[in-house]
Amino acid sequence: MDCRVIGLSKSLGGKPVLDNVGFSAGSGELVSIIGPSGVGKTTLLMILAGLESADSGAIEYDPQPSKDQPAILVFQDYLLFPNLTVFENTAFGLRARKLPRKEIKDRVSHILGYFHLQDKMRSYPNQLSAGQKQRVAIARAMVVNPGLLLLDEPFANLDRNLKLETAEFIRATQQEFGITTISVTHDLTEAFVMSDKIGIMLGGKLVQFGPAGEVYSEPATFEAAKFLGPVNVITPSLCRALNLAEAPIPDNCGTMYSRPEAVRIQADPQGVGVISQVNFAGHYICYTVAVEQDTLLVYSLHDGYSPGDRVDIQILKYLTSQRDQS
Amino acid sequence: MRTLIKLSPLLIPFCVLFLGGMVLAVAQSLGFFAPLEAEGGLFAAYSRLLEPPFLRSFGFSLYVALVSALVSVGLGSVLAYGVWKLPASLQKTATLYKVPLILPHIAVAFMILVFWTKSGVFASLAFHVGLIDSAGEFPSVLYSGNGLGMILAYVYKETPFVILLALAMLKRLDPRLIQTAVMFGASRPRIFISVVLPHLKPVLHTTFIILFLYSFGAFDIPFLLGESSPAMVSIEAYNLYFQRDLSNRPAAMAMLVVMFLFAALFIGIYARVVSRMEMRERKL
Amino acid sequence: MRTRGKVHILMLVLAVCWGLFACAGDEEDTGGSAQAIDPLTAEWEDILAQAEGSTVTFYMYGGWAHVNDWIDTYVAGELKTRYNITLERVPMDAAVFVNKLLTEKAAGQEQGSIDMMWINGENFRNAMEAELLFGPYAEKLPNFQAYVDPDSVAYDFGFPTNGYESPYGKAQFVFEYDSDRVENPPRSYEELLAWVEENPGRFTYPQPPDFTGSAFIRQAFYAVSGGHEPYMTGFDQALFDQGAGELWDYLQAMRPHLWQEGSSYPKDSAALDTLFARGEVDLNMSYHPIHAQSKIIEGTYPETVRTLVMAEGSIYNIHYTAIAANAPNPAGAMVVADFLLSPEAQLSKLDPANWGDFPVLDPAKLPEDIREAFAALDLGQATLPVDDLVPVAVPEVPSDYVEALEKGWDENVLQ
Amino acid sequence: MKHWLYMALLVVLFVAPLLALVVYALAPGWRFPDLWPHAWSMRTIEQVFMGPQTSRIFSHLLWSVVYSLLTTGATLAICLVPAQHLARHEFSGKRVLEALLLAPALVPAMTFSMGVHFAFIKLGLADTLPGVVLVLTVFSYPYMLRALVAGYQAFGREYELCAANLGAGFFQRLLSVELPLILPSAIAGGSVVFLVAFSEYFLVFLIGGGAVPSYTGYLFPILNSSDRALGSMLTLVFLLVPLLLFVLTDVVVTRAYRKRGMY
Repeated sequence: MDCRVIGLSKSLGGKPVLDNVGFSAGSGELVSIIGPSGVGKTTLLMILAGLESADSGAIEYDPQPSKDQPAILVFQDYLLFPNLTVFENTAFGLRARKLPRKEIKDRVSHILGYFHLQDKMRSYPNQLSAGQKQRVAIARAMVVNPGLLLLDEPFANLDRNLKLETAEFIRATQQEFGITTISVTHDLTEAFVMSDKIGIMLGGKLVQFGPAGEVYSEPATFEAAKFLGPVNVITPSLCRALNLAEAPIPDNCGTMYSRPEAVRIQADPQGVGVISQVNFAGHYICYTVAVEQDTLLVYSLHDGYSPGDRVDIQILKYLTSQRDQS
Repeated sequence: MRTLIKLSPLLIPFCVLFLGGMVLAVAQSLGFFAPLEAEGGLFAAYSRLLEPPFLRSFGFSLYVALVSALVSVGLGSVLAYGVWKLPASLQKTATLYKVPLILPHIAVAFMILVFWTKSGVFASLAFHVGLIDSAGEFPSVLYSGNGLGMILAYVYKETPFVILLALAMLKRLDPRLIQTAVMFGASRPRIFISVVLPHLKPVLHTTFIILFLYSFGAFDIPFLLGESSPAMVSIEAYNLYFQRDLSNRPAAMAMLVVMFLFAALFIGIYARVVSRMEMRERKL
Repeated sequence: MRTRGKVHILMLVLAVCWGLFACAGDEEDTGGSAQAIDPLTAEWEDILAQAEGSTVTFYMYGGWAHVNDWIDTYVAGELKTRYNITLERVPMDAAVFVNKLLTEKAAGQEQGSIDMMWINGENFRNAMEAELLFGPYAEKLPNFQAYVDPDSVAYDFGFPTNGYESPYGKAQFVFEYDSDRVENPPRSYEELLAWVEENPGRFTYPQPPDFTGSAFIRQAFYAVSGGHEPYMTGFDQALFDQGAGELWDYLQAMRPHLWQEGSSYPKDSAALDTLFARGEVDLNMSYHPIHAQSKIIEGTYPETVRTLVMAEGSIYNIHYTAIAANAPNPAGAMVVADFLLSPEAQLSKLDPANWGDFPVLDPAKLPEDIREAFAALDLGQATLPVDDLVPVAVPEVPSDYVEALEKGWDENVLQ
Repeated sequence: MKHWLYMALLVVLFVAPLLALVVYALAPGWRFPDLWPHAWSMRTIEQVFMGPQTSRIFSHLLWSVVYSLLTTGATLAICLVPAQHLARHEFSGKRVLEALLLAPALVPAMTFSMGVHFAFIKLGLADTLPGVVLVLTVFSYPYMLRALVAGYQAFGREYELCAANLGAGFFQRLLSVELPLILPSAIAGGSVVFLVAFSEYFLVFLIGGGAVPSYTGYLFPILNSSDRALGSMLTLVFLLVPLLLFVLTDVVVTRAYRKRGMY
């Protein structure tokens, strides 16, 4: 199913939560809308699912969702009905469609088998782990053969190590069933891992929308870049200190910056930078380097520096973005 | 509009029966619908209420309600804290405290009779311990004009209610707060006063209002344990309505209306005082 | 649209509930067909036929367990087998149900819920004046015609009965004491005051307007103001003020030495019975001469309890049943009232094991065998012989005095 | 040890008085100054369970159960939709309205009931079962309302939306989602309403006028009489009903919900 969102706006209690949001998800694509909590992402999904209406704007579906090909929303916290078994939860949508008993049983058994849940059929939701609940929720959605799958914060209640696994699982499932999927989340890594396209939503606005890699490497605005990860702003004083005369001069309203992993340091007693802080961050080391009055954040795999060491600094990649007007 | 429709299943019986009942009560107190022609103007019945016997009844009702609600709330919150501190294995058994909750008020009054009359269980106990030599020496707990019998009955019936509500609130108290207080060397009463009570405060306020107003206006317990003079207002009204001749009807209804007005006023004032106190605390 | 649907469903549910309620309510009305004949003019056979299979509600004081038992078992059972009438006893104080009738009348309710009631003189007069009663019916009752001397039941508390109530039992006021605990009980009102002063806290009386408590102050009223004769001719304010003044003095003198120093009184005679049974007071009183014996049989009183009457006189009265003007089943109520007057019922009622209430039948009118059965009944050692009771018997005061005394007691003694 | 002492205190305070009733019921002759009765008797058991009053006692009990259950059902019926609305929607004057709606449980019940008595007589509702149920409903619905509002607040609106999104119609939403979710709250509120209705004396006495039998109405004169043994026994019988009912709901409903982690 194709889905085009055009100029969607909505206010709740006088506050705009969606401001002229537009994007499209092609058939079989997985689109993630990322953004900090409480920026109207859930409202967007509710509108897409037809559970709420927008103040203005339109959504074009092709084909239009119907009972045979609905848009199904998997809520945050999964919202399994606590009084129903896994089997009954999964069968819920089929019962609503008044399918014959036998067919319901077959389809539910099949989908639960696919999700490795067949031994949990008689269990109640409170007897499942978070990951299992998630799978039941997705199974419950998939069993009604949705044309559009909407996922609200699919990683919110999962352990760190389960998140990535789940992202891969969602990706695999979505590919297998070929279902257009729109997910909203604030878990960046997982979103990048599983998505075809990413949209960044800040303050009710969709500030950028595009293929996953492009969004990360070429943020549309400085705020979007900052949301995606730490940045080092390259100020004019830093340019002079680093002797970056040939560096591109930013426009009057643009900002030049670099990601911490795009900065390289090398021990040099004559270097302009002084290591001021060393933080061990697991699979990399996070150095804070002072350059005259500026500081730079540097991610490095090399762990040989101590505070006070002088280093030479090389910036491998610059990014330039407009500042958000607002 | 949608709100009105949605709430109508409740609003209709509320308005028709409750408010309607109130209006009828007021009307009867003013002399309408009375079986006999009312004499002496609209508010004749109310002027009767200014006489000392009614004022004494009113004061007595206030006193009984106040003492029984205060004691119940105090005792109940302490006992609830005790139950809360019990290990999980005993928590279930501790629900025995709920027994008086399922007893009707009249049965509680009866139990007070069984225990506290001059020839009751406690009198027998006192006799065997050697405190008294005959039933007559046992102190007059009941019918002595100080309302003690009714207060005992209310406390017995209402303390479990306080425990119930306070326990529900305590379930949300982080036990680490207590541990922290212990770590800083606070004594047990200190902990209760500065950690447990503030946490319980909102629910204790509500409970106090409920219990106070119930004891103030209820009929069942005073009917069995009440004293001749002064009597509780509810009993006075009942006697006037049912036991005396018909010219007293408006006065009986007027008593009930005054009782209601007092209750409404009390809720309003109490809520305001409490919220003001809380504001001041927040400023501090 | 969705919400509208929900509201409709709810309306439907409510409607169904109402329907159920209404049905349940209909089943309540058992005497609905009473309008078929007028029981006041109909033949007794027609009344019997009308009453057949119906339910009669009998409102009466509910504090005497043995009386309740007698009504619920003997009376209800006999009525069922003889007339197929179901008797529903409802415990309620006379003042309360008369008030209920008044409220019903004020609200214009044509068919109430009370068929029959055990009423006392004061409330009878109130009910008569407010036209709450059905009648005259008493003289239509076959057993009334056969066994009752109409002159003996012409007045109730000085108020003419006019056939609006039928007699039911006879009682006389007695005091009770435990001969084990009290060797020399007071035998006159003068002695009583002295005895109370000597034994502080060991005497009290039920708070008027309780029936027994009210009778106690009436007796004291006679005793301290020179006997009953002056009051028999109707209410006289000057006479009352004079006599009542002496009564208040008497009761005030007694008050500080009463149980609880007179600050509280037992709510009713049942409460006083309890105090006496538990030994908290040493003297008890009852309007039923055989009451003590019944209590002994029941196991509540020790065997050593005896009764006595005061030298100044002891009030006797006849108690009556009446039928409500808005009774749903007056025919059934008449049949019940008639049955209560039957020699069998009166004999059963006299038995201390049942109730111990004196019969209202005229011995001269009774057949020989029944008269002997009455005479043969053992009233127990706690009961005074009739020869002791009859000489001191004095009639009830007209009911105007009763109300004045009860009100005066509130103002002069209680407050 | 300390804990056991505390348990003992609770038992002495709240359960021991009941044991005294048991002793009294089985020993009518227990009196001052005996600490323990000299003789035991089966009299009250015979009176209550095998005596001439047995059928009356149990028919009164049954009536009480019937009108209490009807009251519980009626409060549920009138509170369900309003509770949902109050829990999920904001509107002006909500706080005042909520306070007003809780008033019948707070202010003295005598005032409105004696006022309404007059109207009930006119309407033919006095002395009838519907009249009694109506008055008890108005008196006790605030407990149900409180419980249901709390219940609806606890699980939010999402379940309903989720069910709607999966295609469920009104009845499927009501029967398999909403009612099961609200049932624990309804049981909690219903237990209170049942207890209030079942133990109420005055309102039933006033509106029922004796024509609607009630166990409290039967019990009252006996508690007030000198036969304390019978009073004790009947009080114990009274306790049986709520106990039985609570055990029953515990076994049938609560267990099922506990298994699902919902209670």
